[in-house]
Amino acid sequence: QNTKIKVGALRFTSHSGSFVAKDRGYFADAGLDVELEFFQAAQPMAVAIASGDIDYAVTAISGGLISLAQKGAIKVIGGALIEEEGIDGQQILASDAAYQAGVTSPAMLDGKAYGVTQTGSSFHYVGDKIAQAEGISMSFKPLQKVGAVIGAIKSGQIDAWNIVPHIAKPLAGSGAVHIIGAVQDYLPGYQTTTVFTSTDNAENQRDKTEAFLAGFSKGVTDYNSTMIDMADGEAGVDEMVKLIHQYVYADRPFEKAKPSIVNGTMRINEGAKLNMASVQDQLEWFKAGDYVDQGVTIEDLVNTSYVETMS
Amino acid sequence: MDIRLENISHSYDDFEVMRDITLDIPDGRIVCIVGPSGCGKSTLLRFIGGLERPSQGRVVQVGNPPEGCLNPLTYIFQDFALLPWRSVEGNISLVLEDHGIKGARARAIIDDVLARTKLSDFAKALPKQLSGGMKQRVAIARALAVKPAVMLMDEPLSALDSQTRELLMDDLVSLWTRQPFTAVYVTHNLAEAVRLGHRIVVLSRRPGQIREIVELDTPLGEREYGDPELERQQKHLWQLMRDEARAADAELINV
Amino acid sequence: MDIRLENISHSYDDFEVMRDITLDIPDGRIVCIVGPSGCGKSTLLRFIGGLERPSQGRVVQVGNPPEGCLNPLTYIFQDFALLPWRSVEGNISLVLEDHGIKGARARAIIDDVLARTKLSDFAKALPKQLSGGMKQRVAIARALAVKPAVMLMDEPLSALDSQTRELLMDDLVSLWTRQPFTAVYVTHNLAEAVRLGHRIVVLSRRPGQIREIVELDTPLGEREYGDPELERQQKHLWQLMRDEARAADAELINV
Amino acid sequence: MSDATLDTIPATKAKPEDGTARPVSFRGGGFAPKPRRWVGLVVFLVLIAIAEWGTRAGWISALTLPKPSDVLQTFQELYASGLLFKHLGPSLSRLAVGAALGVSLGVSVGILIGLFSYIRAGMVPLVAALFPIPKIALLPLFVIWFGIGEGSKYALIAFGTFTPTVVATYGAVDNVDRTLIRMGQSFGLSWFSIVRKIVLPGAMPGILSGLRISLAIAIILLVAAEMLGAEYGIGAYILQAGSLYDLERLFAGVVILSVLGVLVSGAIAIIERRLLGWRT
Amino acid sequence: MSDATLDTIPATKAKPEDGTARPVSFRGGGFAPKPRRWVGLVVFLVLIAIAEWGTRAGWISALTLPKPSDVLQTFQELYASGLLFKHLGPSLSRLAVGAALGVSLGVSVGILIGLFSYIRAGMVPLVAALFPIPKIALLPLFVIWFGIGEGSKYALIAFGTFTPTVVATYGAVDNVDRTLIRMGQSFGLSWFSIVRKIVLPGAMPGILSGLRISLAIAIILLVAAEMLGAEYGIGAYILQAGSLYDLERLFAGVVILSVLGVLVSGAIAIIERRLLGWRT
Ligand SMILES: Nc1ncnc2c1ncn2[C@@H]1O[C@H](COP(=O)(O)OP(=O)(O)OP(=O)(O)O)[C@@H](O)[C@H]1O
Ligand SMILES: Nc1ncnc2c1ncn2[C@@H]1O[C@H](COP(=O)(O)OP(=O)(O)OP(=O)(O)O)[C@@H](O)[C@H]1O
Ligand SMILES: [Mg+2]
Ligand SMILES: [Mg+2]
Repeated sequence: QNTKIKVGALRFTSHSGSFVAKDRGYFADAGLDVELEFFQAAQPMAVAIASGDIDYAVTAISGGLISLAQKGAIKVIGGALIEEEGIDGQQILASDAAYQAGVTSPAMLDGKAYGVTQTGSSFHYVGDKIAQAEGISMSFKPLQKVGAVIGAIKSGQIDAWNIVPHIAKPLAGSGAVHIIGAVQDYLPGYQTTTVFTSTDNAENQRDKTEAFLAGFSKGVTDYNSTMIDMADGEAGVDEMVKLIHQYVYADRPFEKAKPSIVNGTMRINEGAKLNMASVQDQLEWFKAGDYVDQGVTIEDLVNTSYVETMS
Repeated sequence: MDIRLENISHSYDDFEVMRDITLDIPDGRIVCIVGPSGCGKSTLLRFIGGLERPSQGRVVQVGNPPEGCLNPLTYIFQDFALLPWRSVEGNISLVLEDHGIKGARARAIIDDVLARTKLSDFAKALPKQLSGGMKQRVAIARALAVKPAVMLMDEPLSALDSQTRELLMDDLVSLWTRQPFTAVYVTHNLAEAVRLGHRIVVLSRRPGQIREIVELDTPLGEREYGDPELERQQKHLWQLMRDEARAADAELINV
Repeated sequence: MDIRLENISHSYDDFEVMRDITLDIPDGRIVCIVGPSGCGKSTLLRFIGGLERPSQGRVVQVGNPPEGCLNPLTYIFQDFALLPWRSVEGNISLVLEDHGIKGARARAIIDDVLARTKLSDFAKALPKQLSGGMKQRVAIARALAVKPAVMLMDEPLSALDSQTRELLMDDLVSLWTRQPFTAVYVTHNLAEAVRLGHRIVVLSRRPGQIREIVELDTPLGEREYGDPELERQQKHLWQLMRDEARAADAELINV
Repeated sequence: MSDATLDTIPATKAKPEDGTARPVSFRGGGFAPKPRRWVGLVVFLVLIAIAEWGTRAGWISALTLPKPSDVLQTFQELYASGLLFKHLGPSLSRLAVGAALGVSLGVSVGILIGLFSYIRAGMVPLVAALFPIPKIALLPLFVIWFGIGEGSKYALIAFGTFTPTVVATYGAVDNVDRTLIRMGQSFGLSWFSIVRKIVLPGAMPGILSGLRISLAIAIILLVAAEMLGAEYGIGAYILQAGSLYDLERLFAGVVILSVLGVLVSGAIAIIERRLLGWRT
Repeated sequence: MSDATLDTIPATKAKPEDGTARPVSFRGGGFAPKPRRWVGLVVFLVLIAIAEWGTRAGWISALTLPKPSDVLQTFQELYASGLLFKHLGPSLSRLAVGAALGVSLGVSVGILIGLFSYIRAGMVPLVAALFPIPKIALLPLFVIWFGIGEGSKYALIAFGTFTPTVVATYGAVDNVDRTLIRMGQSFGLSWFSIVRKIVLPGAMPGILSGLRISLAIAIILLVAAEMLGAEYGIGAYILQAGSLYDLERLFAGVVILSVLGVLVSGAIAIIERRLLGWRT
């Protein structure tokens, strides 16, 4: 009898690791009976891990996540999406108005408005890092919902934003916004998303957690090799897109969904490797901004005993 | 100014309310209309005041309203129809404002009508502070303020208890004796009719038709509480109406 | 069963409503209580029915209620107090249900009281379909259903128009003649008092005190609409009350 | 119609010659709007036509409003794919369970508040303090308190419908005609009989009209509730469309909620006609 | 108090010997809750004390509820740092402007609906369809329509208060005593005089009681409005606290909104007492 677990996911391409592992039976092979729980936003996913409603999930590091980790509720156990040179990562966008006014690279964003979902969100982190690197200052507009940010940048009410490629590319294609840079130029090796679980799972249920990571990693490997390394050619891509289409853009016809899914391709860390340097940097940034308690340590946040770390 | 009703009939959709009513309301007299519930008394009064139009027939006014008359056909309602958010004087000034009468002129009129209705001490009171009898006095004062040619009264006393009713009848009689006014007075109450009416029109049950017109010759001032001649008239009217009233009362209302 | 009121006084906080009222209500007679507005008539009736407690004095019942009496002291209210969501028979069965009377026994009682109040055809009607007079008849039927020892009536006819009032007075008289009941009948209306009362208690203006008790010996069945002797009594009562009524009417109400 | 009175000539204005007879002038009518059913439909059609025209002609930008015809097509696709019912099913059951919980609890508490002094004194300020709390602010807490399953969705909707129902119910109990209650007491009815046979039916009109508002709020809260880990559901569908700035789907979802609201309000009207036929 | 009647003995039960005199038994009272002011305060204090005890003793986990004392401390810090007013200022001005817009528009439209048949027929279904639309679902659109500045915040609050105000207002106009209007006509008052002097004051009680609901909704919508690019504001403060899962600040913010709601409702009560002193 397989152990029943629940895995949280968003209907985004970046969660393909879990989709593939479930669909191709890798979780089952690892002795897990996985049920996917879908969320509309990343933040409730962290809370749901804390409340014990789900066991594992993948999301960006946010103030809320660190807060919950400090309360002893959750732990990061591995890495997922990462910015890697040579592969399309998160794009920096400028609104058409700003672009026409001469903002053609992030360096020209001085004094401009940068869209974020919340103060102390990962967007804020990225924007602030860009500003620091360029030695400029920007104002950050909290708009809560990705949709609201899209609306704001399309109508030129904010000047810039960063977002994953599967959203960035079609937006740029429509001509309403322009890509003016890539996040990886500023934050090489940025650990965009991490795998995390409850402290109880991480500390007391080692077998289960290892089994999950094993299954998940297999899914990630499949995904990377098919979509990025093109190991199985176009046919392989088609098959993979079909698999993902069951979970993402399910209500659109396949033809419409495919470009979006392909556009969204980003590398996910093999073996859920975790870039500790990036995590450490993010934690320091949150502390510096006073978005989280000053007493949080990297040990509160991460359990490094599961996966290989890089630094 | 006289009022003449010419062959008035009326139906609401298919619901016949009154049939062929012809009636004269001579200047300076009080005409009482009595009849069982639902026979169309209030409707008839609305026709006279121009608030509604009959299906057939017409209401005409013969002659001109007297000098200074602001609103020839003026109502006094059963439920007083005072604006609860205005004081006694505010309620009276309401009907003057639209005629451009303000300030000292309005003041003079208001003081005059309040004095005539013995309300001078209550000018600043709100309706909620007044008993029913006082409220109806305010309504009468308001009607007097526009110097009406004809007063149209729809059961003006029936919301009052019977003692207050007696008091107000006395007041109406003394108002009329000092300065006769024309009035159409709708009531259920035969005692009121014989006390105040120069002419009493008895309507039949719905569809309302004129059954009888009784003329009373005793001058208003001489009619007294419990006058035997009036009692006799009242008894006669009650015999006319009794069975119709019973039948009207036992009718189911469609709602 | 007699009722005796012993030295009843009452104040609401510092507001004195009545003072030292002592009164006997003998079995089988109708006692009318008249008095100007606000003199405490309704309050007194609430004391008799046990719905409120006087500050001083007490109400006692002397002797036992008759056999089969479900609710010795039974009210009939001015505004009928029918449940609008129950039909005529539902309103009557309401007061039987709590005594465990259901099914055929209830049916028999309901049919009996409806017949006595001439309502048999209206058993299924809702209150909204009935005229005021019919509604009060239903309330009377409901009161009869519990075989009361004493009926407590608070201006039962004052919400009705005067023609319906006449009709219902006749009905009450015929009910009483067939089977005499004890009643305390509060009213403003002196005509009602002299028509229905064996004993008429006149209260003064607030604080209510007994001013006079008038005994009427004419049997109820022989009192007629417009009876000269009754008119005389009525006139006498009116003279007693007139000034007090006027003063009571002109009082400002504190709200 | 109020419109009709504008042309009325006051009776005083005209001054005919002495002795002549002239009809009394009409000055009544108005201030009583009459139903004109088709106008509502026409307004909707005109608005939609304008939107269609504007989006087609381009003077309404595609960013501002989707083409109504595209929304319709999205709706058809949603229906054809069977997803419509997959979304509608969970939403309706959440609405039903959540609203049933909130309303039944609200009615009970409202009646207790209406009847007992101490409960009133204790609960009324509490309800007043709970009312202005935005439910979306509490979302993170709801996850901890009730989990991400159906529990938290029911709880959110129940919480949102609870407060307005309480307020409407105790208002309705306060408005029950006291003479009816005195009547019940005067016939020696027991306390429970009075509550069951007089207070409850008497408060029913007020409770039902409160239900209109509560249920509208329940529909509004559906979106907030489905922020919490909902896979299917109209709210989840709208949120997802919003996060992708997919206006066609956003509008299709909003139209569904709107229709749902109109249907619920119609259903209450029917219940009112059934249950409250005794009202004049 | 309703509580008092439970011990009443029906008058029929006791059967004294023949000829004896005994007092009539009392069976009235009750069903009229009396104010007991201090109870509300006690309930609040007890609830807070329990929360404090539980969080200190540990049987309420820190994830579930913050310590009330910590919330108080957060609040003090907020006050001491001057940030309280930095947050309160923009929120209050958004509330004021948004609610003023929505309410004044709502009252105007409501009155037009109350007076004119065609406007009624056209607008009522529209309002009914707008009511159940959740404002948060429209956030992305509001960004396009009204920008991310103050405009969209005003618009969202205005939109949220508009519909309930319209419904309350035309209900109130419908309930204005028609005999008063007929009275106005019978004295030859002009249409505008009737509307201004009779319809408007007569509808005022209904409009004000609708305002209670509208303003509570405005406060609730503050959080939604401040989702749109607000740096300061109680709503923004709550949202940020929520996303950082900082329960102390979340509760501090919620308490502020709750107090705001109670204050607004108190203010309306005062206005009612002033303006509607004429009611019995
Ligand atoms: N606007 C209306 N539409 C339809 N029917 C009406 C309307 N107004 C009155 N009626 C009906 O017309 C009949 C006569 O009404 P009206 O009010 O004139 O009677 P009434 O003699 O004044 O009765 P009451 O003595 O009860 O005041 C009644 O049956 C009433 O139901
Ligand atoms: N519950 C109460 N609290 C305070 N005052 C009251 C209460 N009930 C009655 N009153 C006052 O007591 C006085 C007597 O009231 P009651 O209703 O008994 O008079 P009434 O003689 O029946 O008057 P009416 O003829 O107008 O019916 C009135 O002034 C009234 O305002
Ligand atoms: Mg009438
Ligand atoms: Mg009374």
